[in-house]
Amino acid sequence: MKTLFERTQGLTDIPFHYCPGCTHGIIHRIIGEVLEELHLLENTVGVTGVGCAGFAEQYINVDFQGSAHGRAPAVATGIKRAHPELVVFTYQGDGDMVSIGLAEAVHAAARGEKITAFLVNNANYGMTGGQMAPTTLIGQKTATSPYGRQSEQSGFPLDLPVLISNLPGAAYVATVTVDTPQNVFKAKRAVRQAFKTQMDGLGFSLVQFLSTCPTNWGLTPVESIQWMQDNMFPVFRIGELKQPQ
Amino acid sequence: MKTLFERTQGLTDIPFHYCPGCTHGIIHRIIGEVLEELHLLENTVGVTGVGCAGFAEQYINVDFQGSAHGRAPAVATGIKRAHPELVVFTYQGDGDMVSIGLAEAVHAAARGEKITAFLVNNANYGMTGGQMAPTTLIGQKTATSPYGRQSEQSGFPLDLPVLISNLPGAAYVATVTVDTPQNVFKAKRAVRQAFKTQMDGLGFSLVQFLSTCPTNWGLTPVESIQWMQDNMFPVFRIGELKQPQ
Amino acid sequence: METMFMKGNEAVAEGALQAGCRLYFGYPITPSTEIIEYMAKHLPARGGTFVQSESEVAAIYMVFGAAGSGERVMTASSGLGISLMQEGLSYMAANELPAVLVNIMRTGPGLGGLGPMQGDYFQATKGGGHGDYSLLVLAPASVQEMADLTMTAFDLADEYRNPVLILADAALGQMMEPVTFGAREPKRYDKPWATTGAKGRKRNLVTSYNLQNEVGEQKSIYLEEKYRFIQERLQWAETYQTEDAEYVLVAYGTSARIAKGVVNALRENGVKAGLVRPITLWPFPSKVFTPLNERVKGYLVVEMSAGQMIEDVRLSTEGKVPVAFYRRQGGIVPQHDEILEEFAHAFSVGGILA
Amino acid sequence: METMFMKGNEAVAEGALQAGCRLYFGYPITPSTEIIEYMAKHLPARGGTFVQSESEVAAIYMVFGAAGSGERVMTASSGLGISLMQEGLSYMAANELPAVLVNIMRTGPGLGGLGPMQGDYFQATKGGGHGDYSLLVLAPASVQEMADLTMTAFDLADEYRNPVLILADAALGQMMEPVTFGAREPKRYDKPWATTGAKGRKRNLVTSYNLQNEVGEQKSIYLEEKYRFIQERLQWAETYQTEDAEYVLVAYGTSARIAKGVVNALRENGVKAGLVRPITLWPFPSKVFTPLNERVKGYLVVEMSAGQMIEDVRLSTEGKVPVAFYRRQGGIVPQHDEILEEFAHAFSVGGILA
Amino acid sequence: MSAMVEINADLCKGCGICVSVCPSRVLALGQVVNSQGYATAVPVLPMACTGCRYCAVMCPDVAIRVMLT
Amino acid sequence: MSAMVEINADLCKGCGICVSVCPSRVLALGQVVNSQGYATAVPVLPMACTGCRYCAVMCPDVAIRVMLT
Amino acid sequence: MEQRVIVAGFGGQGVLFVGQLLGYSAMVKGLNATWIPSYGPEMRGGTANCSVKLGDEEIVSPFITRTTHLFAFNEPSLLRFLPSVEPDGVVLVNGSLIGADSLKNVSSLAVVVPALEIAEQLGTRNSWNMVMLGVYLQTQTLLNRENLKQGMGKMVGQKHPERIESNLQAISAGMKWMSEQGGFIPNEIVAARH
Amino acid sequence: MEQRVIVAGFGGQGVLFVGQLLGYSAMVKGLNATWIPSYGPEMRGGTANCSVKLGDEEIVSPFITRTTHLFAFNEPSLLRFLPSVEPDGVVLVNGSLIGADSLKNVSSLAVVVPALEIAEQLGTRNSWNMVMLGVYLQTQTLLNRENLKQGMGKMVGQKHPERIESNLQAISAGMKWMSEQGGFIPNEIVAARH
Ligand SMILES: Cc1ncc(C[n+]2csc(CCOP(=O)(O)OP(=O)(O)O)c2C)c(N)n1
Ligand SMILES: Cc1ncc(C[n+]2csc(CCOP(=O)(O)OP(=O)(O)O)c2C)c(N)n1
Ligand code: SF4
Ligand code: SF4
Ligand code: SF4
Ligand code: SF4
Ligand code: SF4
Ligand code: SF4
Ligand SMILES: [Mg+2]
Ligand SMILES: [Mg+2]
Repeated sequence: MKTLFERTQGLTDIPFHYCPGCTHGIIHRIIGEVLEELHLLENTVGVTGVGCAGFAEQYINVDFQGSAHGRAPAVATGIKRAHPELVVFTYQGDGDMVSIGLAEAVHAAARGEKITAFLVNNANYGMTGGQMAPTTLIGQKTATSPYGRQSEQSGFPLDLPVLISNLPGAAYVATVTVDTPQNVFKAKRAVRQAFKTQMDGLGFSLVQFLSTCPTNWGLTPVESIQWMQDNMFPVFRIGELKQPQ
Repeated sequence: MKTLFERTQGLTDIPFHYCPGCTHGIIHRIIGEVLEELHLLENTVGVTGVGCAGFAEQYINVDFQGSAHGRAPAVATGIKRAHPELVVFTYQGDGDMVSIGLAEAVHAAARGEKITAFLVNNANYGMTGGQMAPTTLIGQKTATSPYGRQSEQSGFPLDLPVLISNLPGAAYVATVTVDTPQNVFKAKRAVRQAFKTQMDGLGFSLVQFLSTCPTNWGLTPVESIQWMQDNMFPVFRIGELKQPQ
Repeated sequence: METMFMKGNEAVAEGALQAGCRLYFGYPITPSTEIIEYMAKHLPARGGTFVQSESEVAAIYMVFGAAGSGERVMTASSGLGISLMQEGLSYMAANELPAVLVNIMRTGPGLGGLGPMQGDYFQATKGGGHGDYSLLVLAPASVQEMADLTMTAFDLADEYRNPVLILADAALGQMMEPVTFGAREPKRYDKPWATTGAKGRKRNLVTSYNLQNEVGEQKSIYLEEKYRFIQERLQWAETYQTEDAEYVLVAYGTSARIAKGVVNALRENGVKAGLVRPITLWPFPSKVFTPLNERVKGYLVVEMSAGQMIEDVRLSTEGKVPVAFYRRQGGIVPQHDEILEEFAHAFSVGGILA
Repeated sequence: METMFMKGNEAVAEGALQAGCRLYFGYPITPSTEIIEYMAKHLPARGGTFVQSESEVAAIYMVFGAAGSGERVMTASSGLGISLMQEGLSYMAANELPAVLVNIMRTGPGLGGLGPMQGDYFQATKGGGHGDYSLLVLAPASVQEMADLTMTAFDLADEYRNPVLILADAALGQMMEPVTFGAREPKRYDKPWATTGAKGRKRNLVTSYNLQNEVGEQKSIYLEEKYRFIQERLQWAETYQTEDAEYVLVAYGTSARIAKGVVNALRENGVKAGLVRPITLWPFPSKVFTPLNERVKGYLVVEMSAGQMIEDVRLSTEGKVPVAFYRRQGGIVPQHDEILEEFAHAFSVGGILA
Repeated sequence: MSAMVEINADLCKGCGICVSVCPSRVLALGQVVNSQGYATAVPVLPMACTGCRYCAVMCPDVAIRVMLT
Repeated sequence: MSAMVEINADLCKGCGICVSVCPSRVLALGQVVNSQGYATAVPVLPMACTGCRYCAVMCPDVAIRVMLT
Repeated sequence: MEQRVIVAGFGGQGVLFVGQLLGYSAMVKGLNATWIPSYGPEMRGGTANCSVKLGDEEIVSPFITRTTHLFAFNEPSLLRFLPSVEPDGVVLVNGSLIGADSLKNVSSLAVVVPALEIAEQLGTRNSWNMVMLGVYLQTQTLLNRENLKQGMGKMVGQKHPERIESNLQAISAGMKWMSEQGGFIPNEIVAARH
Repeated sequence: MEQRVIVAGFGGQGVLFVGQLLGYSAMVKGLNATWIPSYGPEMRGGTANCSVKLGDEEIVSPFITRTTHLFAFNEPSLLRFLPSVEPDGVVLVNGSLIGADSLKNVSSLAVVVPALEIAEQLGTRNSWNMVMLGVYLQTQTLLNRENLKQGMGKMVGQKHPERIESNLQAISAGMKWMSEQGGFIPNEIVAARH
């Protein structure tokens, strides 16, 4: 009997507490798998932001520090500068990284900090009950944009990878999706590339995942994937925006 | 007898306290002149950051609020949202706006906040005695980069206008210089354009000035202008990066 | 006059609207989120402006700007977010800017948990920011008071030109109770100092920088006197059965509600107990204690923290009366029976336990 | 052993280096700037890493990360910057992360001025962040102590797994004095909890989130007990001429230096005066007061603030002895003659004024 | 050799994503509710499984194992 | 008509920028020190002034007035 | 007299709604009432509960230590809150999700309601929680059907009159079912007791 | 014995350097010493000053209320600090920038030093502040030339021996000039007094 697919050592045994169908789980898994495949489980420190994503520390099977909301890139900087031999990554939501933590993220990129940042963009603040994020789409209704986000009041969705991809310190920048098995494989390749970029000492790496939040979108998990494809894909630039030369 | 040039009503009578030859003074003057020319002196609120620039409130002849270090765009947002009929601008140094205040600046741009931001980039923290700023050039010696800024440790100079110019909320973005009379005239046109952009309700406007800091550069005022031309001009993208369509 | 069944958080928001709050800037955080959501929904329709800021740091400076240009403005958060506002609050106090902020306290320190807690008392009352300044701090204990004290807060802010903080634990934010809104008209204050464009007047500066020490000292003394004046005038507390009390419980917010039940139970058992419930936490209502200190046999302070308000109680009792303490932490609310037990133990009063 | 003529700020930085500080993250601010500049210059050559952070918020979280992975690390700022760190400090205390921070106090509130002040005492000692926690707070009064207490701070931080704050006014940061560095070897502490990669051990988590209230309460009680343990053990103060003193001045930092001169002057005039100079501000050295309370006729607290430490002095004297107060603000240092005058006035002691 | 899919009913939250991505319609949401209250996915056409792993790759709760027997 | 440049010695800080930009070499830093301790700029060739205003436009302390008489 | 009601179950079962409705109904009747939910990310885990206090005296604490009425919509909730129920309290159990086994240790009055079945008969499967409310009405005297009707009106407004109507029908069905069990006799065993 | 010295002038006149040199010199002699500058953005305005205390006893405060020695390098500094000078204190004035007029109200000993001229004669125009230090040496007994020499060595290290040398020459010239004025007789008027 051969096993074609089983749970990676890169994840702990603790069941995810995420809502049914929340794609945070897929992203956790592929990060865990890549860490295992690159033999990094004993050599890595993860840093969580605050948000649903903040529980990653329970699930991904490496040393972890729980940062404050938005500050994971600074915490990761502290760890990496103290231990340049470690691989250090952050796992942050879009509210966490693009709203309150924007300065820390952009400055880490500008400094060319040799860390990897994973940004899970579900177009809202999941944890706190579905408020507007900087990534919320125009017209999207959330708990704090009850009439739909209006650019006149709240501006335009912010695509962080696009924003930072021209900074010389940013070595690898990609936006991936987890809507189909094929795209999950692509996403996993991006995760691997991001870690490799760090291991090669080339600078800052960022992978943005487009992800679902069925609970706060008020859709079923399967509908959510569809909604993401229909509404988020056109707004965020998908692909490898920057690769190390 | 005709007056070809005299002190604008847009400035108060208080003598500048800036160091001899510091080009903050030129920038103050052209802002004051444009405010006078556009009849905005009774209709404008300025917001200062903290830095040498923080004293602008003493000199530019309009209502002012003194913000905390880096937070002027947030303060300006508060004022503008309370009084959309006013013209609101910030006057900030490069440390103030590009380092500690990056998030507030980028988010104001992303929101398309109808304010005008003036960024005086002198490649260091003038007020506190010449420390490294995000705008400090590679190799430049400052009080906190005593061996010259090294990209390996401190990353690369950050050109804020370039960073934000693709954001849809940013309506007018320019970098100007005050090294020659001709360029001062150009700078003044950019100031006017920035205010007009705001008055037309088109979104966020940003003018970056390349400016000198003879005291902390350890050069005479005239040498400083030369140093700025030789060293800063190649690094920061000069010109109107974005104009309202 | 309408009575509604509302969450404390919603009552705060509705109270603000009825007090003429025109702008809200804030960032979501459990367990205060209903406030920002209520504002997002209702403020625009009622002629105001709602902006979700990118962070609490930005929120407090947006509040700064709006307050500085003379408008009624509010923000709300919970401990972590309030910590991020400390620089801004020091700035606002220094600039004498009126605004209302709300801390719906969850557990700390650090990320903590979401349960109700009273661990931000020191931060609120001693000044978590730098320098000598005070916020006015109001502590509601019911959903009705969440509404009423929010309205009052706007008036106090304008009256004294100072930020006012509503300090409530998460239980008060999350619970629903009937709440009645009267037809209270918001007071209007002239704000000649506000930056509204220097039309027909000298230009206004809202700044807190003092180049010269002498000027700085004058400013400090001015603020100190203002604060002393407020301390003289504004010491609010509810006293319950204290007229003849031999023992007095001291508590605020949700702790005070439970303590009131304990007082009732003690009275039923023949113990002359009473309750002091501070409503202003800054200024702390020390005056209320002065007459009590002369005849009370003991105070029992009940808090949802390791013991913070107890310092002010001790300062108010001047060592004249023993001060006992009961507390629960981590989001757990002190229980009626436990308080009774502690009371019995602290003051060796028997026969009161069921 | 070498004696140097150094600024207090430089002594702090050199002390940190000699204590084995391996990383410095910080943001410039007057009047602390010499610390960051010294570190930028000397840390790399001495095997460490210097990073200028984009802000004080980032600085404290970089410190958090480095401390969490087991290294000796420091940051320094002044009041405004420390205010921005309040969330981070609460997080660090909650996670029991050892690190040293330095507040070279300038005047506040708001932007304030650059002169020396002691207005951040409350922020430092009561916890300006959210939740129940304490920083250990050390108050040097000479350039020598700026160096020595910084070295001590690193040991205390590791010993008690808690951030330690050096609280000094700008005069101490800016003044030069001779300072001698001995051949003190930095102590080494095992940090099995640090996140250094889970090689050959279970993985380590540095987190402060409590999903369940019960767990949260356990954590709170654990922290409370740790703090009580520290309070028992760590109450440091210099006492000067207190053995037979009838009047005791209480002051720390620069105020204490001046107060010492006043004590000398009073003694010369036949008044039995003494000085208590708290060195640990948290824990406050209450025990030092216990014997004094029984025989002293009066305390005179001298501060460069509107009166903050005086609350702790009052709590320590339990109403037994009158407590008088003298202070200057806004960057102005209390003057010898003024203090004498206040002393004469407060305690009706004549014949001591020149 | 034939492929086999196994669903861990303790982990499954009945989100239905595996059902929607399985090219061979092997899976369906069942009627049985697990201890968390979720109606979990079950292989209703187990023999049709090709071992393509789509279901496992998309399962947010890593509740699926795929084997070759 | 001829142009005339006037330097406010109280405001001038002797930075020398006006001197460096004047195309007609009208200005020079003098020997006289003002109350702030600065050796201020003075028109040493006043008659050569063309009224081009370069000096005034570049003066950081707005110490210069240019007139046509 | 004070009622201390806990409503607990999975997210999506209308736990908070049922509790709030009790609060609204008490308020319109002029009683005091408090309602407080469990909140926060535990909800991600899929469970929810709220505490409601109703009565004619001042309600000091919104928290419940001794429960007079427990609505247990699923098994974990029953196990969690049962210890807090007073000896003469009432446990209202969703019989569609909770087996008889779980009730072995219940010493108070436990009413196992085939709520889903009753609701299905009405053709409104989702209104089973209203059926539970109907049963509850029969176990106490503070609130009656009219109070719930008015409370519902205040709560959801006049936007969905048809929903109010179908809810009231389900409440009636619950009341009817309970009275068929012999009605509620305090401190006695009713038919539904296990 | 305690000396309380204020050095004040324009930025760039070496105000802080002169003060620090006194501190270093006292330290190498085994005395106590404190030095504290005025700092911050006032410096942008172009003035600077520092306070130095030297003595064999513990120095309690680094701040000076009663000055024993004032180095006034420009007129505003003289006017600002003169009131603090003790009746038997010494005011050392940079004669090249401060006119006799300004000294009208000086009741202490004021020595007006033609420092620039003396330094120019040495060919080291910039060392005029060292000339002032030489004059100072003649007005007190705590420090001597050797102390300054050693202090300077400690302060600037061995990197610029030629600078130390030229500084010492200027100090000597100042000493010489002062002794030519009849030397320093405490509480008496010396030639240079206006
Ligand atoms: C300083 C601070 N502000 C606010 C919060 C409350 N908060 C927790 S998570 C969160 C947003 C999470 O959204 P996101 O980062 O997008 O993650 P998601 O839950 O969507 O995965 C907020 C605002 C906090 N914990 N700390
Ligand atoms: C929160 C905070 N951190 C630090 C400072 C100290 N500070 C004042 S100005 C300044 C830098 C100013 O540099 P820049 O913005 O470039 O202005 P410049 O003086 O160069 O014109 C700093 C770090 C402060 N005032 N507040
Ligand atoms: S709230 Fe949204 S992001 Fe959070 S676990 Fe649920 S579905 Fe996922
Ligand atoms: S320090 Fe630099 S920026 Fe500041 S006034 Fe002087 S020259 Fe200008
Ligand atoms: S492995 Fe492929 S065929 Fe088999 S159940 Fe999963 S998705 Fe269907
Ligand atoms: S994808 Fe996973 S969690 Fe979702 S139904 Fe299938 S097995 Fe269950
Ligand atoms: S106006 Fe032109 S010509 Fe005249 S002095 Fe100025 S720069 Fe020279
Ligand atoms: S440019 Fe202005 S300040 Fe500079 S020397 Fe000329 S007149 Fe004086
Ligand atoms: Mg999100
Ligand atoms: Mg600058």
